[in-house]
Amino acid sequence: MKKIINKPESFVQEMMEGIVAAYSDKVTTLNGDFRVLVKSTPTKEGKVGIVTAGGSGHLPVFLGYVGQGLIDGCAVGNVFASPSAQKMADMIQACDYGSGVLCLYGNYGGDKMNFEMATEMVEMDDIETRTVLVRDDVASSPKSSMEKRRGVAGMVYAFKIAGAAADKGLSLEEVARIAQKALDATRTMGVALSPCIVPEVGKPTFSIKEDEIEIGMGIHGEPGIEVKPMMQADEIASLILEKITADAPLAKGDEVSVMVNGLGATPMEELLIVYRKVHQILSDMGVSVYMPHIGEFATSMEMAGLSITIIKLDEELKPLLRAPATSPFYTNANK
Amino acid sequence: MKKIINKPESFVQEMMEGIVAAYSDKVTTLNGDFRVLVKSTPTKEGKVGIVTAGGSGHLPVFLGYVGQGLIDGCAVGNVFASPSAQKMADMIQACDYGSGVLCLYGNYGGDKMNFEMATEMVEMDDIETRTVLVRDDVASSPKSSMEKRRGVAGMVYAFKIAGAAADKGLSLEEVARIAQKALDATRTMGVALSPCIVPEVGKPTFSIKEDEIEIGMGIHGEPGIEVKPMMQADEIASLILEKITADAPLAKGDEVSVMVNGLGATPMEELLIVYRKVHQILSDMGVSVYMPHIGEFATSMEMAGLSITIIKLDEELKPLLRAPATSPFYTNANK
Amino acid sequence: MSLQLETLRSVFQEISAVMHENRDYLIGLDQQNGDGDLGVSMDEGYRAVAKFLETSEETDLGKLFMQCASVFNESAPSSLGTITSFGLMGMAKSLKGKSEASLEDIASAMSAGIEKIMAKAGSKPGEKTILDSLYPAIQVLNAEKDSDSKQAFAVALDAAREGAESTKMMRSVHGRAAYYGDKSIGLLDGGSEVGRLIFEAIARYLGK
Amino acid sequence: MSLQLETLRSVFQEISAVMHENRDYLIGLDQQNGDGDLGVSMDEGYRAVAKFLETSEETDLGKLFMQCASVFNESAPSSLGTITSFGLMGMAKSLKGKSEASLEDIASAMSAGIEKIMAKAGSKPGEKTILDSLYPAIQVLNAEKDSDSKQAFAVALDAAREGAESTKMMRSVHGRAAYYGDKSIGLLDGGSEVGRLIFEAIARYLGK
Ligand SMILES: Nc1ncnc2c1ncn2[C@@H]1O[C@H](COP(=O)(O)OP(=O)(O)O)[C@@H](O)[C@H]1O
Ligand SMILES: Nc1ncnc2c1ncn2[C@@H]1O[C@H](COP(=O)(O)OP(=O)(O)O)[C@@H](O)[C@H]1O
Ligand SMILES: [Mg+2]
Ligand SMILES: [Mg+2]
Ligand SMILES: [Mg+2]
Ligand SMILES: [Mg+2]
Repeated sequence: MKKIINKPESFVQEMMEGIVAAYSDKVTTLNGDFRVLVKSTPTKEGKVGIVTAGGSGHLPVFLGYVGQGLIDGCAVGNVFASPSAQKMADMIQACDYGSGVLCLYGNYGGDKMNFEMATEMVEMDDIETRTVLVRDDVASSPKSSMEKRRGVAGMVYAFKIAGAAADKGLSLEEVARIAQKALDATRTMGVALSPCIVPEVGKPTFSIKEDEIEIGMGIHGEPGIEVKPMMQADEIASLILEKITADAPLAKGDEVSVMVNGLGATPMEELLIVYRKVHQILSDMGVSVYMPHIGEFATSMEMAGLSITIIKLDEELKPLLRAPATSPFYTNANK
Repeated sequence: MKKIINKPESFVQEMMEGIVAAYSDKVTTLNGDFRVLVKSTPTKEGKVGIVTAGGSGHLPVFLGYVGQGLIDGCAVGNVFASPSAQKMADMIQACDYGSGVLCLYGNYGGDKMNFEMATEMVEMDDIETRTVLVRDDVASSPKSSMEKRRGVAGMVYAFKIAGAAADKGLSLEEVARIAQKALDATRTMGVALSPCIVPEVGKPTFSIKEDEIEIGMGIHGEPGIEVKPMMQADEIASLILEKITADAPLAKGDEVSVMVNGLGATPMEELLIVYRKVHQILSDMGVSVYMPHIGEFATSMEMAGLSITIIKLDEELKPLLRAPATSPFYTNANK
Repeated sequence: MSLQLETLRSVFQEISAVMHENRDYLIGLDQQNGDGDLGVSMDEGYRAVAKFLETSEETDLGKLFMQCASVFNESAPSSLGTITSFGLMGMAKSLKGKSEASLEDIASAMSAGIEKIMAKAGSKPGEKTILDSLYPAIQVLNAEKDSDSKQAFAVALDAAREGAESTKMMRSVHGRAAYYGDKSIGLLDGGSEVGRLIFEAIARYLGK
Repeated sequence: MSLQLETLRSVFQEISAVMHENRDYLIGLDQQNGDGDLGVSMDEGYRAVAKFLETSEETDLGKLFMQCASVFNESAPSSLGTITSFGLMGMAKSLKGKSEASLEDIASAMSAGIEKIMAKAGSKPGEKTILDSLYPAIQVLNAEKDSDSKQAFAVALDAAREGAESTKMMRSVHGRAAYYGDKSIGLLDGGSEVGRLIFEAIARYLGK
């Protein structure tokens, strides 16, 4: 294992200390609890709070989206593991500015059950919550059982759009509606070329052969749809777009945003080569692209591979995507 | 070789096509020449132009810094190879807004000779140029022969600061002076854990053993100072800071900016763990950190490893670092 | 057996010991179609609860179980860790106000616990989870509520064993294992083994 | 030999053929202490020039060499590629206005070329570069300027060979090889072999 770390068991703690050391003018721990990150910038009273939670090892997801115009808090678990319900409850309490809190997170068993427990805990304090689950990964379950799908990079669009809606002063009901609407318009699929290593485990949890590519693999190494011989960039782009548009068709005149997301070890040059083909295919369909996102937005540490996300925009979602947003790990200022 | 590409020989062309497809509202090719990238946003007449050039495979370096408040143009070579003098000359011509052009680039043989030829070419057209070379890599040559040092991630600070100086309307003389001053205050050193693969070569140009780390390796795999058994994050941070501060001492009360730069495959989590220690060491010395840069700013495709850059700030450099800057690959809006 | 703070201490110590002994075994099971953390989280969760009980002075079994649920979740917020907490919370409600519980009380508290799990985790027996060993065992326990404790838990353990074994033929529909679909058939569910181990531990305690 | 457009065509065709034959050999040399692209860039650079000359109608040797310099640089802007362009530019200046060149003209043009390289690349013989084969060969050529061309270039080739061989004992101070410091001692410099191959090619042309 070749990781630039100290002790594996202090991986999350030291990462959090690094964040606080670097960005304390923007984000901070909740009352010194290194497992809950909140904004350190002021928040307008009455704004709907938006929170998320999840395991570590996916930066910028999840905590990287705590920022202005984005989400307000994130509870931080161990690598690939949910944080506890108590941390979530503390976070929800801290991110209630008087108009309730939207819990916006990926559809994973542990996170779901803990959030369920947490929302029950805060109900006692009369904090209103709504839950919207991210389930954008088309490879994780067929359309007939969409509710089982996992949440992957598409959650970034949901954070961005819901964050803008909350910033506009909309109600919890409305922010939840818009988050759900954005997610209903979002589809993602990924491919993986190499595994990643959970620091405490010290060796890859799965393996991919040198000449193979895993189609539809999850960001924790969940099995995908199929293993194929290594493909060229254009083939990968075409294959993913085919799956996505089969699931959520696009038509001439549609406008979308596209995210080409590196899983960790894949060079930016390669993401651009894939984007080139995605753009070509969409152009040929008469679909235009608004504010493409190319880079690393949701990773699995040193995993090689990428995912493509398509979100179909309309007149409500588009200005929300464009509205200013900035966190230490994300901004749309240059997009 | 597991790269997400099409034909190796079209790597650079397709990467450039991806950039143009995604970001044509911000950057564009010069008269359709895919080897010269310039801003597509308007430039104030009379602003000093700033240009660079270099081989591909280091995104966001070099072309990623073509943007507002940054540099105006970049000539693009093949992977790890200089572009031709003619491309550079075309670029210099396009980026002369009436007050001359600063050629700001890394100290590599091929780039230097081509820029020399190019500046001679444009002299014929009465374009005034100045040259400032980036030589920030302390590992590449001892202090006694500093002029031989290579340019690495520190060039990003030079682009940023010189870009802000040019934006302020300063003269070519002044912009060159400030770029040089910023570089005189900048030191970088890196470590590599794994090699990278030039697409046309198809296999790693060098190798690093599974339990070893190469200290001071260059971004093209140039040999470093020594090969050591794999170290912990804190040791790496301490070692690099020792070398840097031995070369350019820091004293209590100094203010610096720090860049912890991933070379390609190293996860953000690990960069933060290293930043944590760098911050601690500097704090212990009584040195404060302004606007840290943690992420990927100068890479070598899929190489694993990182570099640390320290730039000592003063009252002239600090506001120039803070002045707004944005390109498709860089912004200080969230820093 | 009559359950009070002290009994609870010893029982959780026993469960904790059993989970620790089976740490690697559970990791191995979870690695077949999950992420391999099962042994770690069960070991840590039960250890934390056992340690908490060592010093706790709370005698209200309801409050005590509620605290155990929190402690478990704090130290092991994995899927099965959280499910375990749900179970403890369900038991807590059922035992509220009692400082002593009979076998009948225990059996119906366990039923309440499993109901809580089913409600919160959206699962039921037959879906290749911990429920497949817990559910039949708790059914038996309720049927045997008038027997001697040792005898009742012995029969319950048999049911738990059988139930765990039966997961081999099942297809996973919950958690990470569900992504393996038909490939999960033939594999023993790690969570169902955790359920069996709980009853193994209680039996071991009663046999002492 | 009297040099004009047509001769130049044939000579560059010959050099291009020789570089192509030695492509892998040069890659191998550059891989020892560089990035391995030497064979690629020389092959491509000379091929481009040869191809350009095939159709060019320019008879002014000065303009012709200047164009060759651009063509070479466009197709091979590596270190040695650019150095080669500098050499061609130096020769261009010396041959300006001539549509025909004598051996003496060629020898002094080559001297001008090498001067240009030294000025622009900041290097001199003895530093383990292409200069170590070119410089002595061109010296000899100037000394033999009154001999028959074939004879003059044959002696020059001997000097180039000897010069290239002598780089083995030298320590690199320029380019990527310099980072290898003392480790470069003992290795043959790839660029100096390119210098020798140029003279091998001219000799082969004259021998035809
Ligand atoms: N919805 C559910 N209801 C009941 N048991 C479940 C459920 N989901 C998972 N389990 C049980 O949890 C076990 C896996 O637990 P764990 O390893 O903690 O999951 P993860 O690592 O995915 O968070 C499974 O073997 C199964 O018995
Ligand atoms: N400053 C210099 N002057 C003369 N020759 C040089 C100089 N630098 C490098 N060379 C020659 O160039 C050769 C390397 O060329 P090349 O492979 O193109 O370099 P790179 O790949 O580093 O751009 C060396 O073998 C040496 O002979
Ligand atoms: Mg887990
Ligand atoms: Mg080269
Ligand atoms: Mg598990
Ligand atoms: Mg070379």
